[in-house]
Amino acid sequence: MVNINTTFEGEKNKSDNPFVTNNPTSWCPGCGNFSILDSINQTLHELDYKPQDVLMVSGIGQAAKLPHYIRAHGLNTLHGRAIPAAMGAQAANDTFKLFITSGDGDTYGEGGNHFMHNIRRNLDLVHIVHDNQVYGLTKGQGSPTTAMGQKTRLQFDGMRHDPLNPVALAISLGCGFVARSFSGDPKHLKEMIKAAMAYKGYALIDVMQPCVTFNHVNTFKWYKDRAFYIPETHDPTDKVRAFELAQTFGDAGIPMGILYREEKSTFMQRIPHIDRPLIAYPRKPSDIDGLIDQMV
Amino acid sequence: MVNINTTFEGEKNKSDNPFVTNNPTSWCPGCGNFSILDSINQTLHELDYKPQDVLMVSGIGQAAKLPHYIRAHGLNTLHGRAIPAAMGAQAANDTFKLFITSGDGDTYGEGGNHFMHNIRRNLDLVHIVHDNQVYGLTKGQGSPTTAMGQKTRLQFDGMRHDPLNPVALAISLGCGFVARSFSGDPKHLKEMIKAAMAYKGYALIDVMQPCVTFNHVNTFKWYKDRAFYIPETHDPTDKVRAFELAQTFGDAGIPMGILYREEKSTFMQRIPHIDRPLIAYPRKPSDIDGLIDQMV
Amino acid sequence: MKKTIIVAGAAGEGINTVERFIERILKKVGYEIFSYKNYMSRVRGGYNYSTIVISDKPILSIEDQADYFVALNQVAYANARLQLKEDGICLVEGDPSEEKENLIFDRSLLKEVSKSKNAFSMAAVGALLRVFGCEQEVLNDLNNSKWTDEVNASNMQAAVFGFEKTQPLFAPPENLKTRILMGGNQAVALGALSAGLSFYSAYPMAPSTGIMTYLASVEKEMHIIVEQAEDEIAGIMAAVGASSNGVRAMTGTSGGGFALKVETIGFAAVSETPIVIANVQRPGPATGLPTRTEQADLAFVATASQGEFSRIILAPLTVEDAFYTTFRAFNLADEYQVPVVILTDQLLADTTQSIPKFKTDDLKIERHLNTEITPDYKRYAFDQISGNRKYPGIDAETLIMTDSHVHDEYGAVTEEVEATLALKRKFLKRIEAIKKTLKKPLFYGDQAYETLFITWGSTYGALKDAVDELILKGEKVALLAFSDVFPLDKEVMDPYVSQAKCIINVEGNAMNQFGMILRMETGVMFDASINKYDGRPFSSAYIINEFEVINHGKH
Amino acid sequence: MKKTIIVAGAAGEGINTVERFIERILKKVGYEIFSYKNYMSRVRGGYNYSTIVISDKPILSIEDQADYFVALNQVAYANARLQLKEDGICLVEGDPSEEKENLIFDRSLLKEVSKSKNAFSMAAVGALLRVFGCEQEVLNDLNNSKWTDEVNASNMQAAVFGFEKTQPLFAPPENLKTRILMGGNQAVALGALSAGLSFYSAYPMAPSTGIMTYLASVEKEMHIIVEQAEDEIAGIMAAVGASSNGVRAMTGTSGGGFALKVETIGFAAVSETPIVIANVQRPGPATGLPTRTEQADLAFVATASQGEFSRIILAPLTVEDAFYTTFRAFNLADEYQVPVVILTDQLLADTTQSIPKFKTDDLKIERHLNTEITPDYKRYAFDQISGNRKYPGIDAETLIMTDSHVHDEYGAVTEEVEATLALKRKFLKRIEAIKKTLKKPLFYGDQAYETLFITWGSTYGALKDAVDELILKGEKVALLAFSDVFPLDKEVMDPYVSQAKCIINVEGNAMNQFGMILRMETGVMFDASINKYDGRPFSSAYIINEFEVINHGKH
Ligand SMILES: Cc1ncc(C[n+]2csc(CCOP(=O)(O)OP(=O)(O)O)c2C)c(N)n1
Ligand SMILES: Cc1ncc(C[n+]2csc(CCOP(=O)(O)OP(=O)(O)O)c2C)c(N)n1
Ligand code: SF4
Ligand code: SF4
Ligand SMILES: [Mg+2]
Ligand SMILES: [Mg+2]
Repeated sequence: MVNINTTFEGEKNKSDNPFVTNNPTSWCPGCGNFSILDSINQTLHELDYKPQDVLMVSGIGQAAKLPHYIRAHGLNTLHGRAIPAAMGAQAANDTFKLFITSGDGDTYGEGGNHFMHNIRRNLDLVHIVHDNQVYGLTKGQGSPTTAMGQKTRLQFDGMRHDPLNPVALAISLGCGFVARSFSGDPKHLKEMIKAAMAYKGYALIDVMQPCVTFNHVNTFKWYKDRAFYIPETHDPTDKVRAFELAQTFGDAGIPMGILYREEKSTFMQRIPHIDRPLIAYPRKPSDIDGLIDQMV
Repeated sequence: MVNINTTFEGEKNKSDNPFVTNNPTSWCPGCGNFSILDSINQTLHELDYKPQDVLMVSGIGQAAKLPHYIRAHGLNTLHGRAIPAAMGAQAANDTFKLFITSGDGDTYGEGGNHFMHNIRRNLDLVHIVHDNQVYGLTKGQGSPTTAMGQKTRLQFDGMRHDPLNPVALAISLGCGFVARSFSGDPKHLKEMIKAAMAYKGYALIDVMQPCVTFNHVNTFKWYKDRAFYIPETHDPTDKVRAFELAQTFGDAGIPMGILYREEKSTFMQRIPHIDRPLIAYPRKPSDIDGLIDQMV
Repeated sequence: MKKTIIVAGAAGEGINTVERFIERILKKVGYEIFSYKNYMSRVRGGYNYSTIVISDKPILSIEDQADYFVALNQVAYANARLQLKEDGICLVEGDPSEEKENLIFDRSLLKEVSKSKNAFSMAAVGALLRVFGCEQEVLNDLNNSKWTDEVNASNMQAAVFGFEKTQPLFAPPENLKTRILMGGNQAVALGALSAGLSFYSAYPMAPSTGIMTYLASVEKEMHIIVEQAEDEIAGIMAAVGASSNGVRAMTGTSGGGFALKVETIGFAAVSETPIVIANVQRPGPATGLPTRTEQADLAFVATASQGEFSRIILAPLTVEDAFYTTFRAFNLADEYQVPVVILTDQLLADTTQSIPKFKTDDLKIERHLNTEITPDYKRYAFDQISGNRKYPGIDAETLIMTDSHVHDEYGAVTEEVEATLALKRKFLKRIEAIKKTLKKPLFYGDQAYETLFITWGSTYGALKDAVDELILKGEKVALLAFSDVFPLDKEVMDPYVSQAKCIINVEGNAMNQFGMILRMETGVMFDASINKYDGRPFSSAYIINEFEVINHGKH
Repeated sequence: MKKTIIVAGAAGEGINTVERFIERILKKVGYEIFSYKNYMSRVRGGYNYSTIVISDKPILSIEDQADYFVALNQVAYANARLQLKEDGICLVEGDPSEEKENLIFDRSLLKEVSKSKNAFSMAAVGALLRVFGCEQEVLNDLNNSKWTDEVNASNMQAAVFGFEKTQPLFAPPENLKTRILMGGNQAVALGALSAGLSFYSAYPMAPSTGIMTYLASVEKEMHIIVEQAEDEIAGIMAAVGASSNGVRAMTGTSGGGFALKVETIGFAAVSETPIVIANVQRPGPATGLPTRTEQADLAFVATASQGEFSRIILAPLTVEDAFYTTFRAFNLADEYQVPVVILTDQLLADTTQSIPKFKTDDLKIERHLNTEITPDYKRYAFDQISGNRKYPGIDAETLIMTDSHVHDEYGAVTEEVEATLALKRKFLKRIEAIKKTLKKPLFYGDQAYETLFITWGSTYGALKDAVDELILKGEKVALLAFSDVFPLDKEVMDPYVSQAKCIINVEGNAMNQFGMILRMETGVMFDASINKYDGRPFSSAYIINEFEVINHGKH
C-alpha cells in the first residue's frame, strides 16, 4: 500500500484550524483514533466549514469520545444510541453538517438495530466507524468485527461468532455510500470523508483503526499489509459487484475506497410537508383551534 | 404459480396428529397464519416428532401467538426477544428441535439486533418469519418489510423508509440457510420446513403471509401473482448469485425456495468443552474447591 | 337523568361504529357523553364491548351495568343479563320463533328493509336515538364518508326501521351544543400540539398508539414530523436528539416500551434535555393484559434509571385535564430541563367524553431559552436550576455540548469530586424547586369531611362520581386527587390531615403505590385502601361498595 | 497495627502489578489485606491509584491517607503530600540533585542495577516488603509467568535493590496463612459457580465486567457457557431462556445495562422463571462516572419494570459475604421462581481482601423442582407460592409453556378477571413469604447503644470500622446492616427502635434510598443521615467525622 502518513500529519496547520482543541484526550499514545480526529479536523477546515456548522454525534466508547476533542456542536449520547439521536437531531434542524463518530461495538453491536433501520431512513450524514475490531474502553473484549477464533481479554479460547462484515451488511441494507478507509492512511481517509460529505444520504466509512493496547492481531502492520485501493475498474453503482467485492477481507486483502454508491432521496426529502428546518416553524397554542373546531 | 392449496388442507389428519390442539386461536378468519400453523403441525407429525421433542419460541404479535396453538413445549417471550431466549434455551438443552415463529415486526424490527447477531452465532434452529409486511396485532402500522410509499393505518401518506430485504440481509450476514415460502402454498412451505429442519444451523424461512385485515396491498393474490419457484439452475451455494437473486422482489417477481445454503459449524459445536446438554452436567458446591485451593 | 348503553360483540363486528354514531349524535343534540371501550387483545372475534353513559349532567365514570344492551352476536346476547340492570332492556336480532327477551329485531323483516350487513346494528342505533328523544332528521348524520353511497343508504333504511320501533323516553337537555367529543389519547396529542410539539417518535404499543395515530393524521396540517421508530429505545433517543436541537419533542408508549426507554431517561436528565414521555399504562407484568387498564407503573416510573436526578410525573385526572396537563408538561420540561412523564392509562386512553372546547387563549408557551449571545455561556452552570437554555444554532456563535457523563459546566467530561458533588446538588435543588412549582391536589367534596379519599390520575373520575353519590347518601366525605404525583411536597398533606378521621387511599393497583410514596414523602399514613387490579376500571358503585365494607369493618 | 500503602500513577504504568505483588506476598506471610482501586475511565494515562491496607487484624475499609505512597510518575508525586499522613513516607524515583523528600530511589543507580523498565516500581515493592518484615527469599515470588525470564530477572534485581534500601519495621503476624485473596466480582462469580451456575450471558460494562471475565477464564474447567451477548437485553433474555430450560443462569451489568434489562425482569417474574442478575453499581445518571462507586440504584432496582410482582434484592456486605449471598441468591430464585438482584458496587467489585477460604461443605443446592411425572401438572398453579417447578424435558411427558401474559394455571393466555386477580394475589402472597425467608440485618456494636447506625451493602465495611473506633472512643453506638434489602419485613425494626435515641442512616447516595424504603415499609424514621455521593467510597474517618458533626449539631 502507498502513502502511509504519520498519524499526526495534520499538526502543521493546527494553529489556524478552528476545529482543533487543546483538550487532552484520554486515548492511548499511538492509537489510530488520533489520525481519524486529525483527518476530520483537516477536512472540515479545508472545506471551509465553521465549528458552528457542524454537529458531531456519538455513543459511548473510546471512539465515541471524539466529540469532546473537536470544536463543534456535540451530542455524546449512550452506548449504541448515537444513530437515533442523530435522526432526531436532523429532523429538528437539518442545517448542520452531521457526523456520527463511534466504535464498532457501539455501531454494529449495541447499536445494530439502529444501524439497520436508519440506513433505511437514509439520514443525510457521515458515519465514521472507528473499527478497531475490539471493545477498547471496556478493555479488550471481542467486538462484532473480531475474527472467528481470535483470542481476546474475554474470549480466552477465541471468538465463537462469525465476524460481521459491515460493508456487505450496509450494501445489503441499501446504504447509498459504503466506503472503507484506514486511520494509517490519512490522505485516503480525508478523501473518503470529503466524498462522504459530498454525498446526500447515509454515508458509511468503516475505518480500520489499530487499537495498540487491546488488539495485537489487527495491528497497523496487519492492516497495511492487507489493504489495497479498490481498482478504478470497479463500478460502485453495481450492487452485486459491490457485494462481491465486500466479501474480500483479511488475508485475501482488504479493499479500501468506495465500494458502493447509489443516489436516493434522503430522510428529509421524503417528508415533503416540511419545507424548512423544523425548528424554524413558528408555533402557538391556537394553532390547534382549527382541529378543535372540526370536532364540535 | 402452481399448487396453491387451501389454507386448511391439514385438517384431514388432525385427529391423529399429537401437535394439533383444539385451542381457539385469536387470528382473523382467512389469515395466512392458519396455514403456517398447519404446515408446521403436519411436518412435525410426518417426520415422527413427539410434542415433547419440540420447543416453540416466539416474541409478541399475531404470529407470535403460535406456540399457544400447538402441543409442544412453548416459550412465548417479549416483543422482539424470541431469538436471545432461543439462544439461552439451546445453550441449556440442545436436545429439542427448536423453532422460532414470529412476525416481521418482531424479528426484523424490534428484534433486529438479535437477528443479526444470532445468525453470527449460528444457532441450530428453524426460524419461520410470518412476513405479512405489516404490524398485525397493533392494528396496521408499517413494518420493516412494508414497501416505500405504501399507505398504512399510521403512515397515511405512505411509508418513508426503504423496505428491508430480509433474505438479502440474512445472506449478507452469512446465514447458512435462507429460504422464502408462502402461506398460500402449504406444499412448498412444508418442503421448506423439512429442508430447514434437516439443516444444521440457523435456517431462516421468510414466509409471505397475507394479513387479510390490515394489508390490502400484499394480498394472497398479490403474492400468488408474483411468486415463482427458484429455477433448478440456481446454485444456492454461490453467495453472490444468491444475493443477486435476493434483489428480485415485488413486481419483478418473488423467488420462492432456497436462496442460499452453506454448511458451517453451529453454536454448540463451537463450544467444544461442552460435550453433552448443559443441563446434564451434575453440579455441587464443592466443584469450586479446586479453584479456591489455587488461591491460597 | 343518567342512562347507560352497552354495545357488545366480537372484534370486527362494528361495535366502534355503533358507539361512534350514538355518541356523536347524542352529544350534538345536547347530552353529556362518557364512554369506555372494553376489548380483548385480538383483531377479530372474542368478546368486546363499549359502555356509553348518557346524561344531562357531566359524568366522569362508567357504570358496570346498562339500561340498554345492544347484543351484536349470540355470545353477547348470552352475557346480556349479567351486564344489564334489573329493568334493563336488551336489543337483539332474532327470529320471531326464537324465545328472546326485550327488544327483538326480526331478522327477516330487517333483511327486507335493508341490504346492509350491519342492518341490525344500524337499527339499534336508530332505536336508541329515538329513545333519547332525537328527531328523525338526525338519522341523516349516519353517514360515513369512507363508505359507498349505497352502503350509507341501506344503513339509513335500517336505522329508520329501528327508529320507528321505539318511542321517545327522554328529552335532550338544552345546553351544551358546543361541546366536543374527545378521547384521552387525542387530548394528550392535542395538548402536545398546542404546546408546539414538532417531533414525535414512538413505536406502536397498545394502549398508547392512539396518540401517535392522531398526530400522524394531522402531520401535514400541523407541519410536524411523526416518526415510527424501529424500537422504543430509538423512539425516545430520537426525541431527545430532536429536543437537544431545540424543538419540542415527545415519545409515548406503554409500560413494556417504557422499560426500554429507561436508560435514555437518565440521559435526558443528565444532559438536561427537556423531554416529554407518555406512558399509557396497561396491566403488567411483562405483556400482561395488553388492552386493559391498571395504575401500576407509578413506582416504576418514579425511580426508573440508574442514579439520582430530577424528574416530573403528571397523571391527568380526566380527558379534559389530559389536554391541559400535557400542555403544562412541555413548559415544565423546558423550565427545569428534565424528563416529564405523562402517566395515563387504558381507561383514559379509551374513554370518549363530551367536554368543553379547549381554550387556547389563556395558554402560553414558555421555552425558558437564552437567545442572546452570551460570552462564556455555561450550558450546565451548576447554579442554573431553571431556564437559560441554549441549543445548537440558537445563536450564531455558541457551541453546545450535550453530554451523558458527569461533566463540568460546559459539558466536558470530568471525574472531579467537585463537579460530581455540584451536579448532584444541582439536581437536588431542582427537585425542591419543582416541588414548589407543581400543582396542588384537587380537593372536592364535603368541607366538613370525616373521611378523606386520596387518589391520583384517572381514578379521580369514578371517585368523584362516588363522592357525589355518598354525599347524597349523607356521608361526610371528600377527595383529594393528585395530577402532579411526583415529586411530592413534604407539606402537601398538612392542610388536610388534622380534619380527616379516616384516610382512604384509592388507586388502580394492589400495592398502593401512590399511597406508599405519599407516606414516604410526607409521613401521612392511610387507614384503609380501595384497590382494583383485575384489569377493569373502577366504577363509582364499586368504590361505594368498598367504602361500605370498610365502614362496616369499623363499626 | 494497621498501615496503608498507596500506589499511584497513570493507567498502564503498572499500578496493578505493584499492588498484586505486595498483596500476594504480604498475605502469604500472614497479614490481613484490604485494597481498593481508584481509577479513571480511560485505558492509558490519567491519574489512578490503589490503596492497600495492611494489618494484623481483619479490616473492612480503606483509609484515605497513606503511611507509604509509591509515586510512579510526576503527577503522582505532586499528589503525594495530599494523600499521605503527616508522618507518611513517599517512595519516588529521582535524581540526587533534585530536591525530593523521603525515600528517593536514585534513577541512575537503579539503571545500573536493573534493565527493567519497571525498575523503580519493583524496587518500591522490594523496599516495602522489607519494611513489613519479609525475608529476602520472598522476592523469589516476584515472578510473572506471562513475562520472559529476562524480564523477571531484571525485575528481581530492582526488587533486591529496593529491599536493601530499607529496614524491617513490622513483623508479620503468625496467624492466617491459609487465607485467600479475593475481589468482590470474583466472589460473586465463585458464589454463582458453587451454586451450580451453568450459563452466564452478559454485555461488558464497568465495573461488572470482572464477573464475566473470571467466569470465562474457568469456562472449560467448570463446564459452563459464558456468552458475550450483543446487548444487555439479549444478555438477560438468553439467561432467562436458559433458566426456562432448567439450568441455573445469570447475567450481570451496571446501572445503564440494568436499565435495558428492565422489561425482561418483568418477563422472568410473570413467567416465574428463576433468574439472578448482578448490578454492580456505578454513579449515574446515564454514563455518569463509569469507574467510580455509588449506591444509587436501589430504588430503581426495587421497582424496575411495569406492573407488580415479587422480586428479591440482595446487597452483599463484604467480599466474603458476596460469595455466600450469591450462593443464596440462586436457591432463593429457584424456591420462589423470581428475579433476584445482587446489588453490589464498584467499591466491592474493585476491593481485594484477604478472607478465609470459602466453606462449600455446608452449602446445599436447593432446586425446588418437581421431577415426578405429575398428571395434570399446573406450571402456574395459583396456590403454588414456592417450589413444584418443572421445565421442558424434566420428565418424559409434561409439556411446559413459559408465557409472558396474564395466563391460566397451565400458561395459556387469558384475559379473565378471575385469573388476573389470582395471579396478582399469588404474587402478593409470595412477597409475604419471601419477607419471612430473607436474612435479618446484621447487628454489631455496643449492646447498650444510644445511637444506631443503619446501613446496607458495601457501606457496612467502613461503618463497621467506624463503629469499632467510636466504641474505643467511648461512644455508645451500634450498627444494623442489611444485606437482604428488599422486600423488607414490616417488623424488622421493632427490636431495635425503642432503645435507639438517635437513628442515623448511612448510605452511598444523596437521597437515602434505603432509609426511605425502610420508612415506607416499617414507618421508622431516621433522625440524621451520613451520605457520600462524590463517586468515592466511604472511609471510617469520614463517617466518624460526620457523626461528630451530627452530634455537635445536637449539643
Ligand atoms: C448500556 C451500556 N452498555 C455497556 C457499556 C459499556 N461500554 C462502554 S464502551 C463499550 C464498548 C466500546 O467498544 P467500541 O464501541 O468498539 O468502542 P472503542 O472503545 O473500541 O472505541 C462498552 C461495552 C455502556 N457504557 N453502556
Ligand atoms: C416492547 C413492546 N413494544 C411494542 C409492543 C406492541 N406490539 C405487540 S405486537 C407488535 C407488532 C406486531 O407485528 P409483527 O411482529 O409483524 O406481528 P404480526 O402481528 O404482524 O403477526 C407490537 C408493536 C409490545 N408488546 N412490546
Ligand atoms: S484502548 Fe485501543 S482504541 Fe482505545 S485509545 Fe487505547 S489504543 Fe485506542
Ligand atoms: S390481523 Fe392480519 S395477521 Fe393478524 S390474525 Fe388478522 S389477518 Fe392475520
Ligand atoms: Mg472498538
Ligand atoms: Mg407482521
